[in-house]
Amino acid sequence: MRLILDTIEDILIVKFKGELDHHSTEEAREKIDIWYLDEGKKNIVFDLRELNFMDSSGIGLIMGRYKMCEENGGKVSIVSSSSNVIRILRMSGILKIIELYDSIENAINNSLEG
Amino acid sequence: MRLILDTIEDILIVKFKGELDHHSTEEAREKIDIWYLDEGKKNIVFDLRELNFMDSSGIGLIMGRYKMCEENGGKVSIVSSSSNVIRILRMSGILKIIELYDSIENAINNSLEG
Amino acid sequence: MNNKNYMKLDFLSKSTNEAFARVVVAAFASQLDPTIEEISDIKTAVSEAVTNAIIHGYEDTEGIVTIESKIENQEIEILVYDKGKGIEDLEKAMEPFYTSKPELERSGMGFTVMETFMDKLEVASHIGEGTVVKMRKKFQSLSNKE
Amino acid sequence: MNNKNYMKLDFLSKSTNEAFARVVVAAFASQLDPTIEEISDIKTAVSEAVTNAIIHGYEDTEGIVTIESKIENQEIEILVYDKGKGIEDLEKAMEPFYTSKPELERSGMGFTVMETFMDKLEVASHIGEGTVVKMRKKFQSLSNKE
Ligand SMILES: Nc1ncnc2c1ncn2[C@@H]1O[C@H](COP(=O)(O)OP(=O)(O)O)[C@@H](O)[C@H]1O
Ligand SMILES: Nc1ncnc2c1ncn2[C@@H]1O[C@H](COP(=O)(O)OP(=O)(O)O)[C@@H](O)[C@H]1O
Repeated sequence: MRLILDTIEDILIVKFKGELDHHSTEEAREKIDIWYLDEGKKNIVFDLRELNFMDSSGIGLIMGRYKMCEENGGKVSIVSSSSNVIRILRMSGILKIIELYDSIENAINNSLEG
Repeated sequence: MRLILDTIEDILIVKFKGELDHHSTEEAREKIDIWYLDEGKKNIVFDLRELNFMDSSGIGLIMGRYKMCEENGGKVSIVSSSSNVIRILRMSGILKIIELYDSIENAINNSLEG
Repeated sequence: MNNKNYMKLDFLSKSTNEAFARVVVAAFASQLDPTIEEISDIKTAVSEAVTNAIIHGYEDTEGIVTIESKIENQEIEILVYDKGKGIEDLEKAMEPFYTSKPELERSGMGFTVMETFMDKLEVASHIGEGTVVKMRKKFQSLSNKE
Repeated sequence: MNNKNYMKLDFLSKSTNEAFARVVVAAFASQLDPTIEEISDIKTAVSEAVTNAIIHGYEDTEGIVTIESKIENQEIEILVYDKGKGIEDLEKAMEPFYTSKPELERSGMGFTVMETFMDKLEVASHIGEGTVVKMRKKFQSLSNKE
């Protein structure tokens, strides 16, 4: 798994490439939180377009960031078009509270407005 | 492994794609010999350019065809530019009796002249 | 065609081996000529079971995780087991969203994922002895092609 | 970094499993961050040992082939063993070009390939009990990058 972190205004963009499992969430979690808190960001956009595997550990990671953003009055969005990733997101019920986009631009614009 | 058989004049061109091991030589041997004998060919060119794995079973296969061609007064040539494949060909001493080419055209032209 | 096959893999309960376990099972299942979705289902289910063995069964101490798999006709059977701490209340453990490790940000979705992505799931566990997860899936691919 | 790791794989002595065995060992070795050539060396050596177990050890009857592998620091150790017929004259067997199965078009190069592509090769065998091939290779990749 490769983790690429970027910021636009008050949004932290978290991009994963490859496979997101328990091992790789452990690596990613701390780095994401340090960026989010140190840079004083409000919202997070998860860019999962180049993720070709995710299990329920990924759900746990996203839920954890959702709670962190909520406490800061921010919101979390997800960008994905992979049917495998979307299937597990949907199964977990996470899409009832987090918006799913199929383009990164829409996700960013919506976070900026919010 | 995928086996592609083709003929030009008295040459049988044997192309392997993928991985050539004991399992796949068993599959290939019979098909090659049937074509060679049924079509009354004399020479064989092994096109190994798209082979990304070969172990000593491949050496056995080539040596067996070499003997068959020799009995028919024909010759065998090999086309390859993969360092892994060439390493194992060289190790086996097979390149002392079989010509190695880096282009299929050269191998064919040389077989036609021979 | 007799496509019966069998394999058994032991490995250390290290989180780096989660990806290794997925590759092994995917390579073994590939002889059934599965669709991309079928392979993805199996990889996900195995990933859940192996992760559970590592974090819940052995709680990050060193132990051996075992995967046993059989192929017959168009069906694959996969067993994942550990000799770790075992599960006290299996019914509760299998409820969606239940996790004993919320502090590790577990989602409690592991068993639900295995159940959804495979055709059949059976779990047996004994405190102090370990846990066995048995899964089966029938592949549609070949029969569809015929 | 503690990169110690261990795995053991059992599988049926079917020739389709030769490719499977290569994928498993390559995936296990990948944590050492090997070069393409190092991976190719290991795949070739494992392919030779596994093929020998299948065609010479079990002579195409059904048996179990085992691969055991340890990683420590930059070194991988790979054992391939069978409980097949065993080798009578080990010295002769290991000579280049010697094969007991010329009728199967074996080249007699298997042991020579293992010896050349790995750093160390040890073979032990007992008639009627089986054969163990033990190989080691040190990976240069990481230390070169440092
Ligand atoms: N191999 C195991 N050994 C011990 N306990 C387990 C094992 N697998 C699952 N459990 C228990 O079952 C619970 C639910 O598992 P699961 O649905 O996979 O969710 P999660 O892994 O997210 O906690 C775990 O929190 C744990 O208490
Ligand atoms: N696992 C094994 N069990 C029994 N005999 C073996 C085994 N491995 C090798 N041999 C014997 O050693 C000989 C040489 O092996 P090798 O160098 O790999 O050449 P090849 O496989 O081409 O015959 C074989 O022909 C066989 O007689």
